[in-house]
Amino acid sequence: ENDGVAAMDSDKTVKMAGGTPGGADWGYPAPFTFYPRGPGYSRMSLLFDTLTWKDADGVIPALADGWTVSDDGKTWTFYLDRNARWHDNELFTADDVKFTIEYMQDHEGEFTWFEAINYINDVQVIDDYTVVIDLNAPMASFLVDIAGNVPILPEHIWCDVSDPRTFKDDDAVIGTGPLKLVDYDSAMSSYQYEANYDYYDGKLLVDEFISMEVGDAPAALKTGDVDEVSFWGSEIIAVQDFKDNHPEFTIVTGPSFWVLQVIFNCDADDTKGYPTNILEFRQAIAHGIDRDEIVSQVLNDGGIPANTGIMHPDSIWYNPDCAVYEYNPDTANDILDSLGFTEKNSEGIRQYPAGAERSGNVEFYLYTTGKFSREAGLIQTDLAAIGIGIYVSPSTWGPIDDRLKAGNFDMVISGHGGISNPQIMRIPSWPASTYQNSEYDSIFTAQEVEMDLDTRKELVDQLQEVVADDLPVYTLYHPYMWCVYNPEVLDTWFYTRDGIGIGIPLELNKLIFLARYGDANENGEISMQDVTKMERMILELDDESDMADANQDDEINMQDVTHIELIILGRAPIRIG
Amino acid sequence: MHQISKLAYYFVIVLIILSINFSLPRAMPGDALSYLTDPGADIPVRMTEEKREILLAYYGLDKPLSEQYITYMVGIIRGDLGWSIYYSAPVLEVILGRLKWTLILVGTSTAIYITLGILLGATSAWARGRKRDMGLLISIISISSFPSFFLGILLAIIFGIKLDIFPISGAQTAFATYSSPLEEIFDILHHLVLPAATLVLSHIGGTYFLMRNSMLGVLGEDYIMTARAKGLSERYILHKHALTNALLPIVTMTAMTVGFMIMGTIFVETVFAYPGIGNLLYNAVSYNDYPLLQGIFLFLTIAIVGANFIADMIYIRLDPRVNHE
Amino acid sequence: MIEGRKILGSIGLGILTIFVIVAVFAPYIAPHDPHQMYRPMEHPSSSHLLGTNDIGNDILSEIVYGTRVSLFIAFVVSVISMLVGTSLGLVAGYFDKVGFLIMRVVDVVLTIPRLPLIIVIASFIRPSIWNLIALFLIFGWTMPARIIRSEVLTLRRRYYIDATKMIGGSDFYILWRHILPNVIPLVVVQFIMEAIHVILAESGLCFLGLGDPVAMSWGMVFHYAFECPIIYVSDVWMWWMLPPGLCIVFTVLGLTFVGYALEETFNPKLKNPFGGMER
Amino acid sequence: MTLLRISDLKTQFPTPDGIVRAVDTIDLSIGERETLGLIGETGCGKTVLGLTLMRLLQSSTKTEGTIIYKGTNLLKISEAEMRRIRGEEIAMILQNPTTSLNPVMRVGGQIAEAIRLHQGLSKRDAKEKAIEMLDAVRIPSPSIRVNEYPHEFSGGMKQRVMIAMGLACNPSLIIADEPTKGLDVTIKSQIMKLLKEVTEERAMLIITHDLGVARELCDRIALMYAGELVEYATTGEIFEDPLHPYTRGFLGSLPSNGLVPIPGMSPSLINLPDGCRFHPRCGHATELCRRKHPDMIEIEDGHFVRCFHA
Amino acid sequence: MLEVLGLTKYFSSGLIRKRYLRAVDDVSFKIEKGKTLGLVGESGCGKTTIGRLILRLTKPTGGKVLFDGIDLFALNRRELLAIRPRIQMIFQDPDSSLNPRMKIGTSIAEPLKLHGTIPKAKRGQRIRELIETVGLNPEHVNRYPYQLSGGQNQRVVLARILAMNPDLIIADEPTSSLDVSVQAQILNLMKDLQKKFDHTYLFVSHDLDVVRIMADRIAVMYLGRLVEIGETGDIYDCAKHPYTQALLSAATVDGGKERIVLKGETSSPIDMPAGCRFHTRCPRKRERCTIEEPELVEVGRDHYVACHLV
Ligand SMILES: Nc1ncnc2c1ncn2[C@@H]1O[C@H](COP(=O)(O)OP(=O)(O)OP(=O)(O)O)[C@@H](O)[C@H]1O
Ligand SMILES: Nc1ncnc2c1ncn2[C@@H]1O[C@H](COP(=O)(O)OP(=O)(O)OP(=O)(O)O)[C@@H](O)[C@H]1O
Ligand SMILES: [Mg+2]
Ligand SMILES: [Mg+2]
Repeated sequence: ENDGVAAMDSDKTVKMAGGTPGGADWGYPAPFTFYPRGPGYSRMSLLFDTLTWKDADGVIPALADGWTVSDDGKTWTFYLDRNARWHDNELFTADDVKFTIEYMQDHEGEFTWFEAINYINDVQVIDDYTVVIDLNAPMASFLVDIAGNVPILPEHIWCDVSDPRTFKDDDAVIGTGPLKLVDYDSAMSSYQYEANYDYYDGKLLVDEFISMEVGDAPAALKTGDVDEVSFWGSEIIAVQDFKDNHPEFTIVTGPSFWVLQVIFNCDADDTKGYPTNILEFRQAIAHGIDRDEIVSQVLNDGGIPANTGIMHPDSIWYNPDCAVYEYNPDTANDILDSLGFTEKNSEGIRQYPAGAERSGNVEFYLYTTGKFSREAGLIQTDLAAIGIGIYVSPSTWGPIDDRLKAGNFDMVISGHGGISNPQIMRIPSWPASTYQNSEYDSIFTAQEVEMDLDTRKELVDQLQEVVADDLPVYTLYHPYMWCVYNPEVLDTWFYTRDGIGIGIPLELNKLIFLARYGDANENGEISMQDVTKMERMILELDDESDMADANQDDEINMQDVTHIELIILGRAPIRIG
Repeated sequence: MHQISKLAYYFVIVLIILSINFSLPRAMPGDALSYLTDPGADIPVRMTEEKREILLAYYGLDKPLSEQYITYMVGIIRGDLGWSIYYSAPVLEVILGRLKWTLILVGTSTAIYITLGILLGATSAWARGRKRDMGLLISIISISSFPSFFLGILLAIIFGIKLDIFPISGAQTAFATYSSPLEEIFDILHHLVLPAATLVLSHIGGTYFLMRNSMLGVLGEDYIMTARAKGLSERYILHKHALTNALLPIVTMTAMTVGFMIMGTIFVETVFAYPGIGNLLYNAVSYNDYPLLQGIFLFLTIAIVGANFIADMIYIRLDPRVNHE
Repeated sequence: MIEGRKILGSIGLGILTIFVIVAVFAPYIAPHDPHQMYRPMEHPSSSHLLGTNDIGNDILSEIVYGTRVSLFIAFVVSVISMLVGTSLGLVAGYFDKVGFLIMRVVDVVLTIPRLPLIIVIASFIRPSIWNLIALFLIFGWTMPARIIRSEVLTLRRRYYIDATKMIGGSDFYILWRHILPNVIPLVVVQFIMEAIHVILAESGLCFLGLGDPVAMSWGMVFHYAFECPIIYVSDVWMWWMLPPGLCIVFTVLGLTFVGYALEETFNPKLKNPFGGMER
Repeated sequence: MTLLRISDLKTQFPTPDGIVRAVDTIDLSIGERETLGLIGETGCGKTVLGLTLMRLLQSSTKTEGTIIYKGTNLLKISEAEMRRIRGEEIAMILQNPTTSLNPVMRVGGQIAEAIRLHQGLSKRDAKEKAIEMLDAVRIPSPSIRVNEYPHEFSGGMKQRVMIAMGLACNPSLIIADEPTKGLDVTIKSQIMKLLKEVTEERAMLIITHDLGVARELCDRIALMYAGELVEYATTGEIFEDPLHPYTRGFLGSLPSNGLVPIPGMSPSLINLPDGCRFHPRCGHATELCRRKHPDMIEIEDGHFVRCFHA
Repeated sequence: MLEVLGLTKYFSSGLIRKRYLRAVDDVSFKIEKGKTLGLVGESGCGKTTIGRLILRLTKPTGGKVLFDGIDLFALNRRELLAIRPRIQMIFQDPDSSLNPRMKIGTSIAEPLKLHGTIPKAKRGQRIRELIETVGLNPEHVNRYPYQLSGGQNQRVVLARILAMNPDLIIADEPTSSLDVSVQAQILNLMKDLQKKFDHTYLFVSHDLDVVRIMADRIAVMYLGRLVEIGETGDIYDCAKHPYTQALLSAATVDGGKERIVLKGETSSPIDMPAGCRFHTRCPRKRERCTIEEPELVEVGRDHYVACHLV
């Protein structure tokens, strides 16, 4: 009964390094004012819940306890959590959901990661805790891209807000989330949250959470200034240092869902696309690039050579059978020879064949942001060996973006995240903007509306194969991420399956702050014991093996727990996947 | 009349710079929204053309340049610097948020380095050619040879990491609870020591050399000899006669370097993660945030022109000759 | 005093000579090809005196080659700035009307916040050496032009200028034969000032990540070192960050010493601190 | 009564090119209320002599001999005691009034500071005194002028201010270095008139190379050549009966005396000729003059000459 | 030879509200060939400006200068270049009349080189001649100006000027920074040269004694205007203008006469007093003087005075 007092006594604060120097400020964590980047979203998502959410294994219920979808895939019915309350103690109801979707429609584009116009037809409130969302067309990724992405706003606050991007009152951060905002300082790049002890979906493991800027993250972690720091790709050097010299810290590895790729100009118009619009030419380049060397030297083995079909190997969408281009300069040379690029100048650079669109040396600019100039340097060396001259031209993103949009380039090195979600492969917003293939487009459209997971996966597999074969881009590597933390402060850090929200690969998932009801033995972890203990407790079952795997995916995981919860609450959940 | 033409001159300068401020970011490749698709360490925003247009219209960036220019100028006159796209906040608010810390950092270190530079420069000139002068001269030349970021990192490693006596990041302990305002001030000062020391050390050379030279020039003047001939003490001569005259060029130089000083903190801010204007500019550049860029430039221009104006005023006070041409 | 000046001057010259030799003979001095990759993050050893960096380049060789880049940029910018600045300063000082115009341009350029503008432009243009050079040149000419102009203004009042006019010397002749030789000392001092400025500014830009990543200057080596996540928490900084940093420091130091010695020699005002009689 | 007696005074500057013997073995005395003129060509050491008396030369200077002022040897006393003497007992009016006034300090303040220091007057009284002094040197509306800055004064008026500053503490001896240099003829007349009044009450050493000034103001005149005195006598005797060839040459080269120049030029103070320093330019030079350095000899009562043939 | 008619020069200052400084105001005089006109007056009265105007180193505001009947102000660039060698000027300060970074020989050779009248091979010969003419040693050729004394430098200047074979030499206080003995040397040299080459001199000075010796005629200026002009003898013996009289009384070395000490200082040429410009200082000022500006009137043979009282 004096839980609160106990919590106060042992006030537990978790501090996290918020980002690189000069970059730990991600905006006021209200839904329309955070800076539209992953860390901004994740800081907002601590305050605002979505209908669904993801844990280490996939989609789980959040504000919606359960849901059904109509056979045509257009009508979704959500059964909402009856215990959820706003931070100001108002009740959360289906009206809030309807309001949110309509508000987003009224303010199209201002919540940058959600396009209401194209998808949503109508929202109806059935009763206080049931809401129906009608779509224009079936949407395979609905649970992730909309239900798991759009923060639900309290109607009683936002109904009067006309320009959400300027709305930064204290009220603007009132959500249903497990944490409440105490303070935010843009200049100091720091956020202070406190526990929402009344959270409807689990017990809080911490009393206070702080995200702050540090000068040097590893140093700050070692001195205890922060309790968690994350690293990326070549920063594995630091991870290694912790591994070797500081066993007191725990390290969790995660996929970044990020890929670095060479983008080719595939424009069929020779005046723009020649010679990179020749498939064999692109293949020769692919054979000519030593991706293993790039991974080992530039990334210090902090990643792996990429799937040529884009999707990340740790994602459920991964197609392991995509074409692979062995590093083999001889093959590359043979291809180029056969294409007629036979003559070489004194430096060994090939000449364009006579009568071709271009003449003279086969030389181009390789545009890239300064960050990837080292990869570009290695590619330069590799391609020189097969007689292709490269000038590396590093700059900031703006000019490159301009070039991509205008099709004014030969090759660009650029990367992007989100490769756990097939939607990223939409052309032309995906970097391969010059690539035109009607077959690809039709497969893409088909998978967008395919509600059957297996069929959709097949389609996505096909997409990947097309990309791997046609090489509008040649993928280089996927970096890994690491979260290094002090387990004595908080030991629940994990990487979200396919990333939080629409695929943000960060470790800052609000679930780390929660002991869900599933953690029956309160060891801070969801385990077999929890499930069985709970099941036995409630269902008074004896047979351990029977019910534990509630969703029968041969694994004990969070979904099982919530599944059971739902059974207990008397509402049968819909199977996911 | 002299003042009027001076004001007119400043006005023209400000106008030119404002126009440069306006046109420069727009002349640069990429637009204000390209940061949304920047391949960072997370997922890019999927940007369809419609969405792009909606956003451009939202920020008024779809209008013809001439109209944007007028809006910009009218805005400035009304004190409205626009809306920062990246920070999603009024530019003025964003700048003011950082200004406090920049002023604390720049203010304290400027005050220190100028005072110290003047004192050491005067000491050096007074002891010209003697051991003390040579010692000072060589140490200050050496310190001035360090790029400020290098100096900062060395200080951070030595005093922040190895000795662990000063914090190496931020301007204040994040969300610390203070028992008294004094404790808060102490905390702020504690965070200020290393960045301010870096700035002082890397800027002191300019003042020192100018003061030394200027002082040497003044000490060679006949009126110093006159003062000696009156039987005044060396100390009195140094203070009453030499210093005022030697300070004249310092005033001008300090004004001229104000802009440099404010921006020079960018290195120190980067090293010590200190929240200041320099860093803000860097972000504004990275995110192509036109309104913010413009705002920062405007602020800097005003600071520079203002400093020059103040310097002119001080100069008039210090040097009675300027009034008469 | 005179001794002090000479000693400092020679020390400065010595330092600069060493760096110039390193730059010129970089291929013979560097123990490895700076692009060759070995095992990353190696500590100093006999085969890699300063270890290797995060991608396995030999740090010492990078620094040796970096000397070329850093000195080249500083040299080219200073030379061109001096040429342009001196010519404009001469013209501006000698011809009143043109001078007025040039000086207004200089005023504006000098009032524009220099560093931020460089940062803004640098982040948008391709950061190649030549672009960096062009960028520094935008501002580089102004100070010399202004200083030289004010010197020309005083020189112009000397009687020998009038005397040369009387014997039929053209304006060009006067500028070339009589005014230019008298501003040369100033030009030399300004040249050194500009070189110092460029070395520091270039390394600063590199530090902010706005340098040319293809041409490894000292600043770029430093930048990559600073980016390394364990630079503070391990000893890596001692062989990766310190050496390029010290190279910058020593070059600047050398230039300053030489500049100081020259200034003391040239500036008659400083010669006789107790003067008032001799002048 | 002798106020100041200089004997065997030497001042040397060590320089990289050699030792500059700017003042070499000078013997002189100035009586109370006597006005002594020190005449010589540019660079012969006049100013240095003046500064040596005030002990205002930089520390690297070597000074030998004695300067007895009212019984104390100025070269032996401490710097603090010397400071008391400067301004209060002996005042010096420096060569160039334009550069010798602090440009950023009010004229009144510059006069008053010495008064405050030496006479311990309050700020107010010192200012009153300064106004009095300005009035004494005939500066119109002195109570307004005290508050002005030097650049608001003309050349002649600045020279008056310098004189006022010198007179401020009522010193017994004033050393005036070229008080009329650079002044227009008509202004020069005004200043000379003023100086004449000043010399009536106190001793004065007037350094000049203007013989007109010397003749009008001085009781006695000393001629200096290459760091040493060559002739020293009453004004009348110098003009009517000059004994030293240099004096004669100097007088003869005056425009009013027919513009007969002395051939050659003065020697460098680093490389002084052997023997008589004037011998290379002297028409009467003999072998003796070339070999031996002549001593100052008293030809008549109070008329000293440094020449073998006088 | 040289005829100056109504020569006027106003310097303007200020961008918005222009202010004029009347440096030279309606000055007319003549110099005959082989003669010397002395121009005297206080500092800032416009003497140098007249010289520079004649040489066209300064742009005139009005008036005419006829040189051998040629209107100098009407010449174009080319014609001017052709005639310039015939008119030369010696400046006040010999040290700044020579480029400090040029050897003496190079400086003297410069006019020869620029005009190419003498073939390169013979230049050395000519330079030696010139050097001898002005009384320097050939060894001086390889020295720099700072290694010579002021008097020697002024000789170099003369040699340089002689190289041009000028007809008219404007000497702007050529000895004002030199010692009397050196001054005598230079003035004598100038006189000799005039005899030898039949030069015409415009001799500017503030020293009446010097002018008396050098000039055939004397012009006295006050604040940009001529106040008196006449034969040297006439001016000295019967000066008519009160200003000239004051100058004369101040100049003479042998005291004797009572000085006329003018009160006050010269007015500023910007805020010129109405009427006679001298009335503010004139001991004999009348009502009329404050209203009406006097014209030059002939009072004797070739003797003109601008004063209401004559
Ligand atoms: N500080 C010094 N160091 C070396 N030499 C000096 C110094 N001060 C003066 N001299 C030399 O001493 C000599 C005498 O100088 P001083 O100023 O006394 O001459 P002066 O007779 O006053 O000449 P003037 O009439 O030009 O004022 C000069 O040759 C000068 O160069
Ligand atoms: N270039 C100029 N611009 C403005 N005013 C000038 C200029 N040259 C001369 N003056 C002014 O013209 C007036 C006459 O000057 P000028 O030099 O002719 O006098 P001066 O009689 O030669 O005096 P001094 O005896 O001092 O040489 C002075 O008041 C001077 O300030
Ligand atoms: Mg002197
Ligand atoms: Mg003159």
